[in-house]
Amino acid sequence: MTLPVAGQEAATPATLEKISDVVIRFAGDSGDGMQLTGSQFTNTSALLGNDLSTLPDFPAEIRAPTGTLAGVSGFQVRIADHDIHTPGDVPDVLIAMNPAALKANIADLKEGGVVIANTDEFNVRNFKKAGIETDPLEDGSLAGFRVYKADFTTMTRRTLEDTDLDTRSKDRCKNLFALGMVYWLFSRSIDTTVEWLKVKFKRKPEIAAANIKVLKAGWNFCDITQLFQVRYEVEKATLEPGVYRNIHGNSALAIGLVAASRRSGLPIFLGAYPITPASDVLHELASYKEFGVTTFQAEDEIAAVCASIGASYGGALGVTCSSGPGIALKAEAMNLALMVELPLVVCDIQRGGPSTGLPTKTEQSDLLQVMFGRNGDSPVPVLSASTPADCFDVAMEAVRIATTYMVPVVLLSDGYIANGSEPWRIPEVESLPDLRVQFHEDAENFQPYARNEETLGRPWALPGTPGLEHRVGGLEKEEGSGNISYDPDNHELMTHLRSDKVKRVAREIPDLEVHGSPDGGKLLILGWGSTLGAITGAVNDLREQGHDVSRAHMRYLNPFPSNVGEVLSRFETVLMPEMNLGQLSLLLRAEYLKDIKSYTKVQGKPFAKSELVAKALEHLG
Amino acid sequence: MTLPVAGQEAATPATLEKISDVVIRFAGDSGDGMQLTGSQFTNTSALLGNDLSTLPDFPAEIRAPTGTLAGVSGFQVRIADHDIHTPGDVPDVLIAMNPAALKANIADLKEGGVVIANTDEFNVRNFKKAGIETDPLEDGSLAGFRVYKADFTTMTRRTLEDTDLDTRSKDRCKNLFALGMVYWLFSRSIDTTVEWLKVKFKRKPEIAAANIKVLKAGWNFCDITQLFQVRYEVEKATLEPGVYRNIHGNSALAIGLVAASRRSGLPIFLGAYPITPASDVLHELASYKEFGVTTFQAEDEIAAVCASIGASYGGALGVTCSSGPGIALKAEAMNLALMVELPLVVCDIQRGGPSTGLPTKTEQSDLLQVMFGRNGDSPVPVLSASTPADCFDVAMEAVRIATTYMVPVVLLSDGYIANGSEPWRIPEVESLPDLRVQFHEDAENFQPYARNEETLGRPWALPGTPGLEHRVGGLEKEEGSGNISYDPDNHELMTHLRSDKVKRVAREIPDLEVHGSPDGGKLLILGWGSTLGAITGAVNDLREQGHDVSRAHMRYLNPFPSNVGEVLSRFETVLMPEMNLGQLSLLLRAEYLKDIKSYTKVQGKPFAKSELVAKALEHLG
Amino acid sequence: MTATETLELTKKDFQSDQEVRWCPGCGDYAILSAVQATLPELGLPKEKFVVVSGIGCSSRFPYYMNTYGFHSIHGRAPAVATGLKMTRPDLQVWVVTGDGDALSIGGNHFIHMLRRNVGLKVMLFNNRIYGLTKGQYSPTSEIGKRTKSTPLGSLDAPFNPLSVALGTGATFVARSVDIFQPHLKSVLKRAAAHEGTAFIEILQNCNIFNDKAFSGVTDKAARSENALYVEDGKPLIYGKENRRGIRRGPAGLEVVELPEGADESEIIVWDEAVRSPSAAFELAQLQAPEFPVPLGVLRAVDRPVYEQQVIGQIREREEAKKDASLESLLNSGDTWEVS
Amino acid sequence: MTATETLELTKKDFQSDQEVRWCPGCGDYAILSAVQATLPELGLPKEKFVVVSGIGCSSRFPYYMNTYGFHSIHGRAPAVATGLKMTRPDLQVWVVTGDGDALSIGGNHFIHMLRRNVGLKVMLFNNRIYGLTKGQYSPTSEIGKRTKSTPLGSLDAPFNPLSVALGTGATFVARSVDIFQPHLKSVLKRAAAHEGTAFIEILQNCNIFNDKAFSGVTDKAARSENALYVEDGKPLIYGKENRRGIRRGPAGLEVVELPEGADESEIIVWDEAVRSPSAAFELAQLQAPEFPVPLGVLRAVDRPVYEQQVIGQIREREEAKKDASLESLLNSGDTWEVS
Ligand SMILES: Cc1ncc(C[n+]2csc(CCOP(=O)(O)OP(=O)(O)O)c2C)c(N)n1
Ligand SMILES: Cc1ncc(C[n+]2csc(CCOP(=O)(O)OP(=O)(O)O)c2C)c(N)n1
Ligand code: SF4
Ligand code: SF4
Ligand SMILES: [Mg+2]
Ligand SMILES: [Mg+2]
Repeated sequence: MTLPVAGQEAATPATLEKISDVVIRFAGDSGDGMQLTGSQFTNTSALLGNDLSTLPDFPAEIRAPTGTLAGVSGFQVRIADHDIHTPGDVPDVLIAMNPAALKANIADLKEGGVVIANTDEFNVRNFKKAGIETDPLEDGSLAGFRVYKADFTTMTRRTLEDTDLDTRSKDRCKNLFALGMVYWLFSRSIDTTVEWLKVKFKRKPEIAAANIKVLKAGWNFCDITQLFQVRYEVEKATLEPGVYRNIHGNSALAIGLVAASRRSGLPIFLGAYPITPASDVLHELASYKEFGVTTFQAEDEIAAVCASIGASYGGALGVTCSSGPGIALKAEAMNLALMVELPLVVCDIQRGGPSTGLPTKTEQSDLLQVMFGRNGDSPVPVLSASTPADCFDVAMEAVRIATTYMVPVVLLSDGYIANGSEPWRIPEVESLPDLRVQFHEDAENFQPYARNEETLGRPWALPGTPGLEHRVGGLEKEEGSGNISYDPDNHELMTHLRSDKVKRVAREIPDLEVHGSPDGGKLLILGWGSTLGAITGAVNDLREQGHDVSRAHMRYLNPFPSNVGEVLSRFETVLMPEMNLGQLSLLLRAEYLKDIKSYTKVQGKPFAKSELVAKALEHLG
Repeated sequence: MTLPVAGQEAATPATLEKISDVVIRFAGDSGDGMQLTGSQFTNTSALLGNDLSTLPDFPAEIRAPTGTLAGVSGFQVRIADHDIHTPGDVPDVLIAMNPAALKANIADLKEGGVVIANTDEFNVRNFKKAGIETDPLEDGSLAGFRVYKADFTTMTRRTLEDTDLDTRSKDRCKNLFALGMVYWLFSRSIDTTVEWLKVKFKRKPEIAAANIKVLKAGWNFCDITQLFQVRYEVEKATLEPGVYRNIHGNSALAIGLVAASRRSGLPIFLGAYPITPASDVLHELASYKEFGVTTFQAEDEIAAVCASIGASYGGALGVTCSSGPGIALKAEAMNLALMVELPLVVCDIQRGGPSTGLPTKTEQSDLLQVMFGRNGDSPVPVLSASTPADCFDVAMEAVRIATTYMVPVVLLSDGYIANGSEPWRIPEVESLPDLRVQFHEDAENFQPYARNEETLGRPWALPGTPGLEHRVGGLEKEEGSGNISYDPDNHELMTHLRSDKVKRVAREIPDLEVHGSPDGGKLLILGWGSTLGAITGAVNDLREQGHDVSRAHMRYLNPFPSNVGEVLSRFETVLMPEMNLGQLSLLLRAEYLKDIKSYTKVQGKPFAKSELVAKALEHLG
Repeated sequence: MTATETLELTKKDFQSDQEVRWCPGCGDYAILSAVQATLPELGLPKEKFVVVSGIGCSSRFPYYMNTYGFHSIHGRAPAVATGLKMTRPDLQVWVVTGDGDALSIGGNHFIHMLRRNVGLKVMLFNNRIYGLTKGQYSPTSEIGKRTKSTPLGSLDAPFNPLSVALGTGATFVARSVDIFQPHLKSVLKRAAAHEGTAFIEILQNCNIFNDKAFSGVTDKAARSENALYVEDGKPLIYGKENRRGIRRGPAGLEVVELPEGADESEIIVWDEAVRSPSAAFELAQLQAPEFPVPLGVLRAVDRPVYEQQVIGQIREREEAKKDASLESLLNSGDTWEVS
Repeated sequence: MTATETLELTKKDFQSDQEVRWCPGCGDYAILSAVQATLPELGLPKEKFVVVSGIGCSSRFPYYMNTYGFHSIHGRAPAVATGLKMTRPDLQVWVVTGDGDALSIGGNHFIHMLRRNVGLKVMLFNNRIYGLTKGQYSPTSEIGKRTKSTPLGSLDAPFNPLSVALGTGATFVARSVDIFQPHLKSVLKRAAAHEGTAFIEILQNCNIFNDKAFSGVTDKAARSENALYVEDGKPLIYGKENRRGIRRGPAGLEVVELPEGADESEIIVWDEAVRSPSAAFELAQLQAPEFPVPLGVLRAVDRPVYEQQVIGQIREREEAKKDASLESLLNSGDTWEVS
């Protein structure tokens, strides 16, 4: 969007202007409720039918000292009347609840963009905390932007003058004042948020009432003062018909697992140990007990995955979920699952590494870890989700592969996908894949390591079944009988079988699809995971400008779809942007001996569309 | 060697024949003392000045039921009057202490080879245990071999008739009878073993005396009965001048670490948890306390590596040692060492995987694990030893890199190297590299993450130093100050610095050397680790036959020496034999986009020279 | 299954076709035999038994049992078994572990299993040594032990497995000896009947690397002198001709001599079911030679069983939300329609 | 260092330049303050202190101390600190950990550190919750706790950290409270003076995710009612106007009312140094509301200190083999010469 320049002084009634796309960033102290504010704006917009994409960004500390840069929490949302793929490179509008929030975010703001600042917080004490010398609202440093000021705090207190709340509680409502203003500016109704507040504070009606009052006050403030000369409207997007909801990546993942459970008939067992940004999968699944879900908060990640393996052994759908450091701890046990050939789904919600790294930031740097981070030759299928809603489908697919091939499967997501959200067209239950499994029950000639000819999977024979008593374990097994075997040829055979089993998955997964020039051309931007949005945006822009650029996105990272080599050969140059030092690029180079150009960004944050456009242009010469 | 065919009956005095090379395999029950017997023969031969190479092979069970195939323990030794590189593809002589030992090993024996069997054990009971129907010594199944029989047990008992030992203790001496026979056959003196027995059983002189008596009896038995018509002699090898000893891989590793400690002035701290085949490094270092070595048998592998990191933090040389499953558990902590940038040496004595796998068998399948088995982008230098004696040099080199670059370094060995032995020319102490390190002590402008311009290493500043108080940890650090930093650009900078630091190692390591046709040619056999011997042997043979084959062996697996790409480009075909599914091949392909031909063997045992020759010939067309 | 069927099970039914591969003379044989003799008497069909183990000589156990078996990885058997039992409460799950497996690498899972009170039967084969890796000292080895990794003697004070278990809040804590077959069997039966985690330390001789580690209680003479058979409701009396007893003195437990006709009223009468673990803890401290070695069930109390509670929550919730459907889940939260 | 120099150290010297980033109101501030006030009084120069932590809110501690500090990984601080102390006995090493860090993921290292008796000072900040990951239940959370991961209430019985520690054979076991500053400081000083592992459970309020978890002993009223200050050589008397005491009854410890002038002879006089851990274990079982909450040093006994023993073995050996040289090592075993 480009907001028309408008003087702040004029008080003529605001004109309504239609725009197709806007990026708004709410920024304030961790205690200011920015995540909530952003989510409410998102939900309201979603219900209005906009397409949207969100990007929350919060500090690693629970609550860093108020007013400091370290304590700034942000929430970016982009809404549009058309299909969009990212939360936007640069915000058009910045809501700054205090000087630190302004300082931390102003560099990102679009030239000529709008700043809405809570002047109450712009005082010397806070300047000091934020490490600012002079008042940025006054010293001319915001010259290139359009700055709107309001005393959120004062207004909020004034609005709540006649309530019994103490000042602290009153002040906690000030984000609603800001939200009210933004609703007004973008011509949205406050109703959804009002309803939500009523439910959320059901047991504290006075808090609900206060919040609603302040929300309205914010809205009215704009309406009366005509602070803004123009109001904007972003119309519904023309999405595919259907019922939609806004969904976060971790929610979609959790729901996808429940769906897989229902479609397979297997109860879910999630063994997990809390870790950012994966904990919400545990939290969410813990609330789905009515679907027969068992969640087990284990003593550590090792116990978590081991318990899941135990559950799979007993006939449940064993799942474990963590982030990088926790996945490292699971390596030995993942190998056990691989050796006993039981289904297991291991979700890795990647974050900034190595070591403790940047726990609240995003990265794609666990790919090689999940591919290779186990002793011996130990291949496992690896899938990756590329958007929040995509987590649903990928979760079901991971379960399908795990149970079909009797193998642990890794599902990669990342912090950006996990905490981001987008509208999701809710599928019809009947349209979901049928994942029913057959346990082995026939005692005649039972061989625990006999194999399905197609999948090379072994039979899933549950304890409790008469006549199938058998032993499994981590020592090398004799093909067929499953007895311990030290035979050299058997070890070679089994090593190849474990590898071939994973390769077999390629037989039935879809080909890699090329968008743009499917028959090949100058440049292919190849991606995986959460870079999808930025790549799609960049390629669309470049093609509109007439460039010969295509894109393809990989969901299956092991094995690769059968046509990948062929696709790569069709393009002069293949550019691969990754939020790591070039991990998938390494695997593709090794496999296809194609000189993939790796484009890396390791900053704990996603690629901007503009960065990709610029890099692509370099390669287009 | 080819032993001349000779009838067993004739009793003419034996003739002495010089041979240049022989492979002998001792095989018996786990309780039969085959490892000891083989080691004694090895030592005696070493002291005689033969070149030699050994390959022990024992079951995973402590003591499987006697007489069974599972309980067979073997020890192969090759002695030669010239430079050799492997323990030999096929034995010339097999000593079989019982039917199971015969059955388990006969398939390997060279056509026309010699079998020396303990007839006492060839009875129906033992045939049953070994799963044999008829007496192989009688049923003609050994037709292609020359079989010599003796009643070891009876002879041993008879020899010890007038001692006070109980029958069980007497029977325990029967391996010495066999050893005596073999000494006779190969014209070796029993003296070294006699001395050794006296020392070993210092506190039990009656046992020493009994063993010596039986040893002599075995020797005399041959001398008197003229069981063998020919005696053989293998002369001294012409080795480089110097003082030699026979050394096992794990010993060389332990001694190399002590040498590094002495040359660096840093006390060693080894944190370890027992695991086959790495435990001996712990055992050996535990016996070197006089060198200021601290060994810590931790509660698990995680504690082991963490304690080593703590020791490095305090200024010791932190080392940890394990095998595949244990290394998997150390991943998270290795990443911590990487992030706090402290020296650490992680030794991985590889075994058959995945999971518990084949604990007593060898494999090279942990390469990708140690390269990538950690969350985030987390490069570490990786070195590999290629022979038992080489472990000494590689250990010193690992310490040098770790302390120079302030980085965890992985040293790869494997079960074959660890338990195998070869003559080692003992270096002069003064010729060993100078590894002295400088701790940082200057408090002025101290920055814990300031960097050495050459190595990019940070200062090693020890607790206890006044004025250098600082904090380290696993969260991302600000370059210079080392304070926690969530800054995106800093994270990118540090990620690249950690990677560049490892790349810098390439600046000062030797180029990859090509043996054969350094200027390039038809076929290069490229190897790493314990395949060295087999490759060297194969290439020597092939070149003698006039083939254009060269070889090169990689000690540095990360980073690669600077000239590797160039070397690869000089050869039409590069063949890479690995005891895994092609792990280094994958890395080289990705880096150099060269179509390396991977030749894999995953049988828990080394390549035979003949296998390599055959495969090379395929490629030579 | 019918009662008749199960009655027909014999020891043989629990012997697998795999060759037993422990060293001749190893105490593990006796334990295997006791377990194989006990399981047929429990009234459960064979397929309902699962044996889960870690890594170690002892952990080879499942291969020799003709039941379901899972030879997992070092130290993790309690975790694997917990996941299994939580989802399959119908199975009777036995955990086999060693002193290294349970108390060294697996210490954390061991203590958490006990505090949770998962319905598992746990046999810790304590031979005070690492057997499988050929003889390093273990967390139960006595101080000063010379092994391959401690040529000058070990320095770490050992754990008392019973104390550790009691410190975590374990609900069933017992001790027996490999070769005390009738005693071992009776303790196994008690464990089988216990609903929460039933923990048994079994003193086991490793004749190869730590022979006679428990001769202080297993030798013929020592046995009658030093074995204190703890039984619920019975006084703590032991020794030749029951001539000694344990009473509480001012400074803790004391041994008293009990000549014929002596007054036994001071002797502690054992109560395995007291709520506080303190008495059992105190008794567990007793060690030879000063004191006898307590054997038998030291503690057996009822506490909610983990998997029952977990499943209870799920069932309750399923009941309360009977109409929960996948469809309703997919459509939960705010939705909108595009047409 | 000279005594004069150290005498000049003040609390300020121990404050680093890093902004303290706990939530306003968090109990961690009080503990930080107590530690910063205590260390200057120990007579050691600043550079001799090292603070090693794991991961958690509490584990941010080292950043705020102007000493050497190591913020390691989750649960592993005891192991890192063990390696450090074994090689650098000259340093005073403090370990900071949380209830999740020490007792969940780090449980194994925690118990092994205690049994070995490594010379570390260990502060476990027990807030009965996972703070840093935003509020899941921890191994010390009470049953039924509703958290993000247990929306229907937790089911796992909690550990009693003191019991766990005593079960492992710990030599110094104490408890204090974040905001009981003088008490906390005195316990810290005792810990500093202890030679083996000094373990202190510090009850710590997490006002964001588990506010008032310890109000049963920290609230003004509760404090005088329920805090039992255990002191060596003093009777176990507590409550308003010291009107209550603890004595041993037939079924274990009992509370007795002590009206003015009552006979106090039955009241247990605490002895922190008895060899058996049983008495301390029994006392550690006491819980509010039925019983008071024991605070202070429950157990302090001398046992050989791990790193001293380890170093002793090395020094002895160095002494015995004075002529050990690298050359002799390289040339050990059978050698031969080729010329
Ligand atoms: C991760 C890992 N670390 C180490 C080992 C090696 N290991 C196997 S068993 C064992 C200890 C066995 O001791 P214990 O548990 O007492 O059993 P025992 O053999 O004495 O019955 C060790 C260290 C392993 N298999 N896996
Ligand atoms: C290997 C690993 N697993 C999980 C985490 C996530 N994590 C960080 S702190 C923590 C628990 C913190 O609880 P506690 O130890 O009680 O400390 P508190 O924050 O309450 O002080 C967890 C689960 C992690 N950092 N590393
Ligand atoms: S090593 Fe010891 S414990 Fe293992 S099988 Fe042999 S005797 Fe038994
Ligand atoms: S979350 Fe709790 S423990 Fe963590 S800093 Fe905040 S108040 Fe303290
Ligand atoms: Mg053991
Ligand atoms: Mg906590």
